[in-house]
Amino acid sequence: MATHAAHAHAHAHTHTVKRYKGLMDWLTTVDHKKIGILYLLAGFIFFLVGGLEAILIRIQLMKPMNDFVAADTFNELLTMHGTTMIFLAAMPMLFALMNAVIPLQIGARDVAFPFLNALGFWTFFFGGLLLNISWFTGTVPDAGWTSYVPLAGPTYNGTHGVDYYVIGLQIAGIGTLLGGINFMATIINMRAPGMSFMRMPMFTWAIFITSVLIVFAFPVLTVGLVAIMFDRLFQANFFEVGGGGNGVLWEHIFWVFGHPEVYILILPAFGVISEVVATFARKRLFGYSSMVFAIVLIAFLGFMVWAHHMFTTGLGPVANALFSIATMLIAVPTGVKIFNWLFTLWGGSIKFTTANLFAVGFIPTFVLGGVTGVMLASAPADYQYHDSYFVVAHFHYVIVGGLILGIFAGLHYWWPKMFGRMLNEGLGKLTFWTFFTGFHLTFFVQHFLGLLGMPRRVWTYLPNQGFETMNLISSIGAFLMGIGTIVFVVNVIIAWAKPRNAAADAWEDGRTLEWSIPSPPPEYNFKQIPLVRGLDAWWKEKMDGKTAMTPAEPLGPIHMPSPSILPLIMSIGLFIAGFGFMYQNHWVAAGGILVTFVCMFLRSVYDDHGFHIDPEEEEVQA
Amino acid sequence: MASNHSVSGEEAKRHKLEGPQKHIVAFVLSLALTIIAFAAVAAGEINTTFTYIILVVMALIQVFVQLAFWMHMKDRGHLFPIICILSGVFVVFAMVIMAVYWVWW
Amino acid sequence: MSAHQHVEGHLPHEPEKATLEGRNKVLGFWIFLGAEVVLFGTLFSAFIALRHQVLDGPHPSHLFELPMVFAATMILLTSSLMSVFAVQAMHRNKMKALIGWLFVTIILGLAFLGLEIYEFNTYVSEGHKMNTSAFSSSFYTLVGFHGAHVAFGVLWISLLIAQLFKKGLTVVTAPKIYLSMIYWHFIDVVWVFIFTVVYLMGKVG
Amino acid sequence: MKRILPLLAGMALLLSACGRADLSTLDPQGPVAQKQFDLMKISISIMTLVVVVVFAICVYVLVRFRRRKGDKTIPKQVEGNHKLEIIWTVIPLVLLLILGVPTIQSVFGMATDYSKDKNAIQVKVTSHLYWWEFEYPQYGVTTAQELVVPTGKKISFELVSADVKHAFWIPSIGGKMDTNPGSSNRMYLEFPKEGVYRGKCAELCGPSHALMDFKAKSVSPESFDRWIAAMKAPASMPADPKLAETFRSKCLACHAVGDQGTNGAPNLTGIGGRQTIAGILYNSDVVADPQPEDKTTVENLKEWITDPQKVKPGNQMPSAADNQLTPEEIDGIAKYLAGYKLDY
Repeated sequence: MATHAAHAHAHAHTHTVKRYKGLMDWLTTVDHKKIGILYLLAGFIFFLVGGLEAILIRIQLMKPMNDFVAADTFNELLTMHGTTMIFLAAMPMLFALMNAVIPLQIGARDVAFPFLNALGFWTFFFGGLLLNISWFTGTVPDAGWTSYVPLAGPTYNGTHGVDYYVIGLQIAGIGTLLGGINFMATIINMRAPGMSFMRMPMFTWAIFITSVLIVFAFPVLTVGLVAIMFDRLFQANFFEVGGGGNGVLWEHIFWVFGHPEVYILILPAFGVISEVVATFARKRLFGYSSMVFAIVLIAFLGFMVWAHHMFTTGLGPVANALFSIATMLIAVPTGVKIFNWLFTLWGGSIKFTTANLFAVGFIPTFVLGGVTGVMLASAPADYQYHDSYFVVAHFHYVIVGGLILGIFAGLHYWWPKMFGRMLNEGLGKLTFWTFFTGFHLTFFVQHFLGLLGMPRRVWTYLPNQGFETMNLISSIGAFLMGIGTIVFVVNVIIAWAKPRNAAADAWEDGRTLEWSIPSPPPEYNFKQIPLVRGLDAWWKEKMDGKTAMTPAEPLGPIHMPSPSILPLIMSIGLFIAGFGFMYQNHWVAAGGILVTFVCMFLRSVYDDHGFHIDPEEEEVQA
Repeated sequence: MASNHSVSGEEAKRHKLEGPQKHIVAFVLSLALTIIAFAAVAAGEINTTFTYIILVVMALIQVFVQLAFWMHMKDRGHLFPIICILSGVFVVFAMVIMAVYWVWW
Repeated sequence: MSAHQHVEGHLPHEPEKATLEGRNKVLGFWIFLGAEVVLFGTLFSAFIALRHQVLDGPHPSHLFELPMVFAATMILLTSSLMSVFAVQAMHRNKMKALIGWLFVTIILGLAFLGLEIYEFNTYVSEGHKMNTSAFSSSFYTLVGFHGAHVAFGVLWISLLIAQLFKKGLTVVTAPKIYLSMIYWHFIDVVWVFIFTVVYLMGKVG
Repeated sequence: MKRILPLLAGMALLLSACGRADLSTLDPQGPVAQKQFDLMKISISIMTLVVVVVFAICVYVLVRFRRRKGDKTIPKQVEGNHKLEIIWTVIPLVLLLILGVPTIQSVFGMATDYSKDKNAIQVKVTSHLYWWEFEYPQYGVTTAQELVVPTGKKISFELVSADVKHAFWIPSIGGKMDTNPGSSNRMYLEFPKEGVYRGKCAELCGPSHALMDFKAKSVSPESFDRWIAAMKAPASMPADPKLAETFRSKCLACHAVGDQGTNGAPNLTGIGGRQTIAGILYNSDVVADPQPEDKTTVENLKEWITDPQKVKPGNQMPSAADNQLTPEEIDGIAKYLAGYKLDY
């Protein structure tokens, strides 16, 4: 067979690849833009499910000794709320933004491994589905999203609840790991000519480091879940005290994964904010290189601070002191980022679009979450904060006030690029103000609930402890957040009915490459791969009076990967195998695994020749 | 564009010429290191801590030899592979320290 | 079957890195190996933390037999050398030699697996089962994960040999061969730590 | 964020208003909690400073640099400013140093081991699914749900769990420590003032995690000695021999009073004098500040004995029906237990 280039020209018009339409198109797509939309849709549905669970939790806690839900149901709700929000809502919505934006920002036609990209989505989706099916089988995970043993172990948790957690996350985790590998390889190998590492947009940098964290943190979770699964299904003794196991080992494993995980969640938000703030201030990001350095440092430190989740476990003063100091150090690079954002705004020409409102709302909110983080880092004081509502307030400030505000900012900002339609600004601002106000109402008071002695994860509380008023305020705030989310959904539905008329540079002040191509971009993204001449490549061309990027290659047919149904079937195989393992039906388990392996076999044996698109021809046809 | 793939003519030639000798040396070295480790245990006379040190040092040298020669990590254009493996090792290092000291405290 | 029969035109010097797809695969695979380092590292950490929790099961110093472990080590080490020769044959565009070395590699891989299965069988009969103690659980999980990697490698390389017969050595098959060989070395590297930490240190006590 | 500043001020006011002295971490009742509160105050002050500076810059920037309608000017594209960047790297480092030094001091201070100290009172805390066992190895005494300690002495705790992981927390006296199954943790606390303090479980442990409260009662050293003596005295059994036999066969199979029974379930010696039944049902005839909804000890005992699952879902105590207790027997046992008070 000839080399690739020759092959491409020889067969430019001869290859006929079956191209699907409608539903089959979505099930077989390997296009990063469509996969991004799938991630967004699935992630948002899970976000609504997790949000509903949160509302039920807040209704139960609205007044003392409430009996709106039973005690064991409450534990199921809090477990599923945490697990759903982190693994099935927040991360997929981040993956949605990554998929929608990264290849465009680096001037690439797709990700490095389009097939794996689709596989990653489907494994996540079926993992999440498996986890949520537990609501219908009646045995729901109920040991918290941290699943501390022995509470989650076979001795004290005999039903299949935690099995759903273990196997669901294991399957979803495969998808996340694949995504991490994919985006690392994409960003290293697929950048357009001229885009050196130090010319990458900040969002790309953030995603690059996020992917690194995923690659090195998720295998730890994989092993932890395998161990707890073996304990539960095969009577192994990793964490069974009676068999010589040790529950503290699970805590270590979980948090060695878990702490980088929270940076996996927040770093992309940092990236989004950097893009949005710079765009709407019409200014270059202040202190770009220190921003890059800060992100790298945060990631590095992120692996050395896990035991600050375990100050009260009894690790001894040496460990507690070391982890206290290491944790406090993270405040320094984070502070650098905050000030850099403020000074990006300084001297700018700030336009308050919805996206920018979310971004500037993020800054003070995240500062509040950050300072409580430093407070928690002080181990002796943490003996008081730990596992109290103070911690609940802290991590919701960084995850909702940080990440979710960041995701909303990113969605409003890139919506025209993803869908070709603008979201309504009026409704967007209504979303912001209700969500933002509701958020602070819900979580600000929780700091004080914790300090007044209310432990977290409590199903109810006795009267006369000074908890009543603040819990009521908190619940009212939660409803307001719910209303904000509904307004967003309404906004999306209204936008859907409107024509696709968003401009290429939808906000007019776009700085990065994605704004140099139509909204939404054609299947091949760039007719010609652009030549990058500096940071903020598109802005630079605009300032030089150009209306298009300088191409780095001649026009020609574009090679595209073929769509494939295999990722979907492979994930279904794993999904079936998951149930087989859980209910100890070895035939079902083996059958599911076999389906997956047959798909891998087919993928290896049949080479994907792809097909070619001629952009000129397409334009003529249109 | 990451340019860790540019293969100059000369380098290609060098690759062509690269014979099995180097790899056989690496193999013999690995063999020797393995035998030393097994012998140290089989002898059983030396004290435990010292044996542990010998074992760990032999393993580390052998892994270095194999990564460098057999997995080509000494070759040009392997910057990212080195970063990947070292980052993994960094995480593992933290966890092994945890396993050795903190779990049973 | 002659080697150049399967090579049309000029196969580049490092065919595995000749196309962007190939380079992506090589890079992506190294990233994957980075993740594998952490995966095995976590298994090792769990084993190190739990290895003294023997309870009523047989003690590692009685359980492990050095000759058997030594044989397994030699087999895997030699197979790693064979896979180096395979890559060299590939770089020289010698199909026949390439297939030959690959074949030897998987034969040795199968021998290793056979030895491991025999070993596990012996242990189980001596009362060292998955559910005996924390030591036994973490032992079987760690060594079993490695064994599963060997088994996967054997299947993978067999499949690649079949593809070589069918498609020849091309810029599509070359990256696969290269990656499977890197993978095979990686398995050997992991084994170095297993025989050191699990078997030899277990024997010392 | 404009609403946050007044909110902060309002909250500070609110704090002094609500929160119980026997529960709040903000109103420390002992030196350990005091030290932790001091650290909180240092960190809150530093962090308030940071928050005020950031908010001030933020508000200024957002107001001053708004885009006017139709403004098409392009602002100066600033790359960065090394001086500023160094300032906001160094100042946080200094602030962290100010917080870090006392942190390390307290970490080691609070880890002081008093387990060998002859003057310290040793208490072994064992957490069970939804109840707390307190053993005094120096005296050979075991009690449950209500920890009794003398004022003015170091109390050295050994913490362990009998089943899943729990956490031992008396907020107004000092921070928490986990009780792990299989290995024990150590901590110490001090109770300078006499009083009753609320304790809680702070680690998710199952359905009734929320209800796993206990009380810590500090009394004068003399009173403590009398309590020990009373605990060691022979059990006072129900006067009615038939009831005594029922009590012995049904209740003492798991519980203990004085020298009778076993400690598989909470020790009932002197239960009539305790603040609560099951840790959460406050006894209006015992507590210092009875609330309108609180019931008497007898009523609480009856409620608990009749249907424990209704009070604390998931606990191990069999219901009256399972125990085949007649209403008369429930009544008799409740009255007997309510009257079982120790004089100390």
